[in-house]
Amino acid sequence: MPELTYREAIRDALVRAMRQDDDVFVMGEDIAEMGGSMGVTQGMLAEFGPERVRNTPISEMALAGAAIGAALQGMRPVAEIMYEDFMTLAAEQIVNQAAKHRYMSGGQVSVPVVFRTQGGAGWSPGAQHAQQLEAWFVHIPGLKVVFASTPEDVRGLLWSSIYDDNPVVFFEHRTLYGIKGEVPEEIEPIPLGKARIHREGEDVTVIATGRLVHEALAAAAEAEREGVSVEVVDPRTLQPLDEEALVASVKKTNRAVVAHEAVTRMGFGAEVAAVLQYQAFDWLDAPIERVGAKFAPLPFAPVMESYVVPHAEDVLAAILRTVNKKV
Amino acid sequence: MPELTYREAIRDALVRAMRQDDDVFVMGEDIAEMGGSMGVTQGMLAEFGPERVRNTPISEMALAGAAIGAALQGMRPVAEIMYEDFMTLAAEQIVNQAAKHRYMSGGQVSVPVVFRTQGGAGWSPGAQHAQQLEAWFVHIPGLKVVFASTPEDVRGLLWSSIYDDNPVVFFEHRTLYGIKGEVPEEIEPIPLGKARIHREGEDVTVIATGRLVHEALAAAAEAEREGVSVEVVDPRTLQPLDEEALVASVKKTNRAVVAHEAVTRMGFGAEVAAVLQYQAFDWLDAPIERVGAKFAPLPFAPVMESYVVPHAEDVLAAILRTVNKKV
Amino acid sequence: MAKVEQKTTLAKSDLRDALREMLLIRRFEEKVEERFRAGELPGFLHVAIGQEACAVGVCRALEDGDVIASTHRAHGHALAKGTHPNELMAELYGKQEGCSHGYGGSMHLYDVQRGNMGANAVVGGGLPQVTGAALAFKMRGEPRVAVAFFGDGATNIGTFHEALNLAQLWKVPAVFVLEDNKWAESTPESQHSPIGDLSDRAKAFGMKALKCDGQDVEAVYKTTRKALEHARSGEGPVFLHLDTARLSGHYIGDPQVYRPKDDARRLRETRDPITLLRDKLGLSDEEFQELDAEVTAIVEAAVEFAKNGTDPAPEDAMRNVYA
Amino acid sequence: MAKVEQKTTLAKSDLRDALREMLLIRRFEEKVEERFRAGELPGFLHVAIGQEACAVGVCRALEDGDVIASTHRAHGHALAKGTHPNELMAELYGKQEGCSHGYGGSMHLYDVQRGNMGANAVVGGGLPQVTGAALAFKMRGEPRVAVAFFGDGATNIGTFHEALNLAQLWKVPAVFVLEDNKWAESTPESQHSPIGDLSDRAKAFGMKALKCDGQDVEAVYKTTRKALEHARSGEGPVFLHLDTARLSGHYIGDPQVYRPKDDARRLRETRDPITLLRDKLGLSDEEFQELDAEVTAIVEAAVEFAKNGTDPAPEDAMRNVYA
Ligand SMILES: Cc1ncc(C[n+]2csc(CCOP(=O)(O)OP(=O)(O)O)c2C)c(N)n1
Ligand SMILES: Cc1ncc(C[n+]2csc(CCOP(=O)(O)OP(=O)(O)O)c2C)c(N)n1
Ligand SMILES: [Mg+2]
Ligand SMILES: [Mg+2]
Repeated sequence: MPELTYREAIRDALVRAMRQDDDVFVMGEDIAEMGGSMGVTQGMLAEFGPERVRNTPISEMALAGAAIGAALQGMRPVAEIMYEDFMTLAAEQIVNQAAKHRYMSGGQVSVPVVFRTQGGAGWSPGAQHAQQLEAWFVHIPGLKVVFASTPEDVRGLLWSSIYDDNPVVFFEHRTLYGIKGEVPEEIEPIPLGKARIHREGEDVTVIATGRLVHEALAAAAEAEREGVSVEVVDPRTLQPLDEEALVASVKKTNRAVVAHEAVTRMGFGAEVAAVLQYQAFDWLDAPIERVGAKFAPLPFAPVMESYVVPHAEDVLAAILRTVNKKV
Repeated sequence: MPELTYREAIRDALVRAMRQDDDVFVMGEDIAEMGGSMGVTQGMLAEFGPERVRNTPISEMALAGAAIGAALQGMRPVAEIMYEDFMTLAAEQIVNQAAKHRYMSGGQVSVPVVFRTQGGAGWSPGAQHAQQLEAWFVHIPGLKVVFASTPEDVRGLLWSSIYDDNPVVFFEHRTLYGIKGEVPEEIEPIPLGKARIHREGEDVTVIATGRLVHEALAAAAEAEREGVSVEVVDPRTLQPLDEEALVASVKKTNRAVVAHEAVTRMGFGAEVAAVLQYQAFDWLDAPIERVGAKFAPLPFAPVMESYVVPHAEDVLAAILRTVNKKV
Repeated sequence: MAKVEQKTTLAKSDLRDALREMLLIRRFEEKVEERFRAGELPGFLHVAIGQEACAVGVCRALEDGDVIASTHRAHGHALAKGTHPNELMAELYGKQEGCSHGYGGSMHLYDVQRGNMGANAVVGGGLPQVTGAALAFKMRGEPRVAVAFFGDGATNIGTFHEALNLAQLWKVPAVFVLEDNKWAESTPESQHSPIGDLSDRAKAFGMKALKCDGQDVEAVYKTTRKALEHARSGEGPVFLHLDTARLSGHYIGDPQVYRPKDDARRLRETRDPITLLRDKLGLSDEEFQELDAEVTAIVEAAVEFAKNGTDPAPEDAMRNVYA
Repeated sequence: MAKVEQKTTLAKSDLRDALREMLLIRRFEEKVEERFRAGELPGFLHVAIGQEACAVGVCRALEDGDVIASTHRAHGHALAKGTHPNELMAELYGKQEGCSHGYGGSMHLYDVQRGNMGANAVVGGGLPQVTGAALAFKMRGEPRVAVAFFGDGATNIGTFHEALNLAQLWKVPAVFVLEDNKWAESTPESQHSPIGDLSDRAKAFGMKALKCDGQDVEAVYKTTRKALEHARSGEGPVFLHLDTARLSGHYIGDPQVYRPKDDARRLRETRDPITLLRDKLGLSDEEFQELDAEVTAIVEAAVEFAKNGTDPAPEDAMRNVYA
């Protein structure tokens, strides 16, 4: 099996879809000659030309809207919003337009568009370049929301997102672009709405997304040394959410930790906790722990930034709290 | 004690603040001659003139940003965003700018601005004129978030919001403008971050916001006839959240229902449920029930709209589920 | 494109058809006002009384395959683009037979089959989508044009600027139709735009701008033809500025306290596009009454149709959320 | 206002001061590049090499009480507005002594005492706030002006259009300074704006536009004085278009694969504002070296100061979230 980075895996999905299907094209700021601010679309201009690797001005709202308009006419655009923070600028089009056209038309139209975006701290870009806003979009009926954590997942999920007839908000994490992983020779689409069990365990379930999947796996390994067996589950799709898989895991382990990099308050973990306490009430032996960013904007100075966002040790501490262990 | 409508109570706070303080002014679309699309600012142009009752073009982003800029220079603007749906257009300024300036400057500046907005279904405006998006702003450190449900509260909370040195997102509900209530002769500021117990009870706590406070009170009255004693608590301020009051109530009743009009998934109730299950884990005798809008955009046809948003009967059903009663 | 060449003027019979269509819109809107006041119509409604020549002039100029995106003031556009009055009225009554099957309502009229991409309740919301639709046409080499309607108030929102900039940059076949009725809700143009002539907005993008009297359906038609030709031939989008008048309130029920008492009255006397066209055609009272009776019957039938329509089931609300 | 009248030209000594300041910015930025490459500086940095005359020319023209809002390319503006190089460098090192006390970083430089309302990492983000600051000045009758810096790429974002429209509509004392370096990251102007001259953007709002060579600090100064006078006298805002050049990559580390190899080289030879001013002043090599040594020492001292600064405690992250 070939090994790809997360970045290459995304590109692979884009390139293969564009090769097989004229309706697929990419657009965004600095995605052409420069290959995107994260280098995801590098080399694509040469293969597909400027019509299909479409550089846009700094116009998040209009580029999102143009993608929607093209999708309404049967194209399958993949629009890149350079940073999640700038999703605030495209929010009107994504939330009021893309999410609702099908519904408001009584089913006459569909909007097969993907909004790729990325964020994440750990490199001190400051408060306006690393927010994690996936929770916003989970709140909006009509959108699907994906957040992949591995090369294999990101490729298979992006593929499914491109060919889904609904608008998909597709989150990538800045610090994951370089990680490597094996992927199948041929693309295997991963259905939206299916969680992935990364590691089986008996004592605690950690439900993690994005970068925190890797932190959770590190924490799980450490916990094992403490004699605690941890199951790590990545929902991968935040909407539709694979409640069944999450609940099943927690019914097995009786303890849960939810972990993401976004701010804990009103973060995705709140929804997961609300679902779990409801559906697995009688199975829970401890309060559901939430691990996320502390309640502050992202500070610049690395010591402060690192303090605000969660790490493996925070996940570990939460795991141990649920089993009532002190280290 | 004088009786005011919710609408008049808002106006009263605005007018009194503007009389006592030149730095306070209001701005927004159609707020001058027309008195606002909900009539809140009616009559204010005549008293204060067009400089301080400042009509703006349809420019949500710039009007929010101009309010922030004026606040940075020591004014206390109250900006009206006509519908919550259009908060999506001002989101960049509110979320990346207003919420973060103080922090990013290391405490050099403050941003004493209020963003008043309103939404709410029940009158068939369709999918783009009635969304409830308060959860978005609860997720953003640096913002305070208020959602008042009575004339007395809305006046006292707006007053505190105007004089708070932080940006406050102030939610009003479209269907509450006409409700009447007694208010003190003089304005009594209500501190941000204090919940209000609307009704004491022993068996179940209903934590409700906005319109659902009234639905909850109706449901509580009905439940009482079924022999179930219900406590109804309105957090009023969603950020900072009066966790202490909510937890204390649930520790007393051992059962909780969270109710709002916003979509249940990833709604404010998720956060409340996550907090309660954590802090009152050993006290809870039943899963925390969430009552909110079903997972769909708001449809136009009244029968469908009414189906999507929650009513007293939905709150009642949730109450009865928590005590395991069938009706 | 031969068809295009032919249709640069309107024969007298065409003008009569246009009048009929405009009158249909007028009577439809009046009926909607009446039924709203009678408490029969839910929601939030804006009528296009006074702006009929814009909708009809533009839409008659379109070719099969061309698409429009409309605004909160959507009824006229929908009718002019071919949605049957029955389906439109049924939508306003929230019925399954409605053009959006009861999911949309007055501000969300769709009729994809007839080229209506959808009305939009967010000011400016449809404009970038028109840019995108036109981009799709261009990428696929289809000789189609996408047309956006919007008002003077919409020229203040960032969406407008971004959408037009993108359209011009990419030279997509789009026409941006400004229905300049001098009001944005209660806000007169002088309070929302610092320029005397909104055509100047196009200068920021170097976009070709055309302007005409929006109360003269023939002028609107001809100018639209020019705009479409330009757009269709690959020369890029056009900003089409129509000078029009809002003869009613902003929304149904608007007391218009903000508006000088005689403004609407004066406009009704001098700028009613229906009176203007009727006079131009030299229609006798009889001829006009005949036309009027004809369209009035259609509107009455639409109300009947709508009232007899099927209410959606409550649970239908959960359909169409996803494809 | 007497002071205003006096300062319409620059004496030779002023020009020498301007050169010193520009050179300070240049050496500061070069040092920042060096320290970043050495792995000492966290974050995401953009230097203003080539645009020094814009920052210095504009800021020298300001009066006490005037304020600026800056962009992601913020170091030059901060220095020109009076932030001490020590405080700026300390910020880039994430120290408490930094001008934002370590909370902001390169793209979030504040110095409220010296009239810097803050740099902004969101393109266009600061513009409406400048409109609002100017509004506050106007409402309070203060003779102050608010100045926004932004780049050519920023003229494509809706925020820009809304902010300028509002400013003109309300005739607030604001100056909008376009630093037109012909690039938005990797995107050349021809790929982001469909017009040849970005001054045309101002026409959409009927805003007074002034344009000058942004590499000629005297021209920038004089034109800014004109703009300020206009704004301060109540005649409304001004769009100030500075023709400038980006002599480095977009960000530090940018390989500039998208840029013709000789573009930056040619610009460095012909459009370096420091060379141009040095030649204009007829400075000998010795004189220049002296100046250079002086500012280089300041920059070195700033690095020392910054390195010896205090790291915030991790828990300090929880301060300043609320007032
Ligand atoms: C983004 C946004 N802001 C505000 C509104 C509320 N609103 C609806 S119509 C309208 C005025 C629109 O004026 P114009 O574009 O001139 O169209 P007209 O009503 O005159 O046809 C306003 C402010 C809205 N629908 N969308
Ligand atoms: C809203 C937004 N979109 C995209 C970016 C990413 N970005 C940062 S700088 C930049 C280019 C800005 O170009 P210009 O305004 O010309 O300023 P310059 O970099 O040339 O000084 C872009 C696209 C951003 N910071 N904000
Ligand atoms: Mg109008
Ligand atoms: Mg530039």
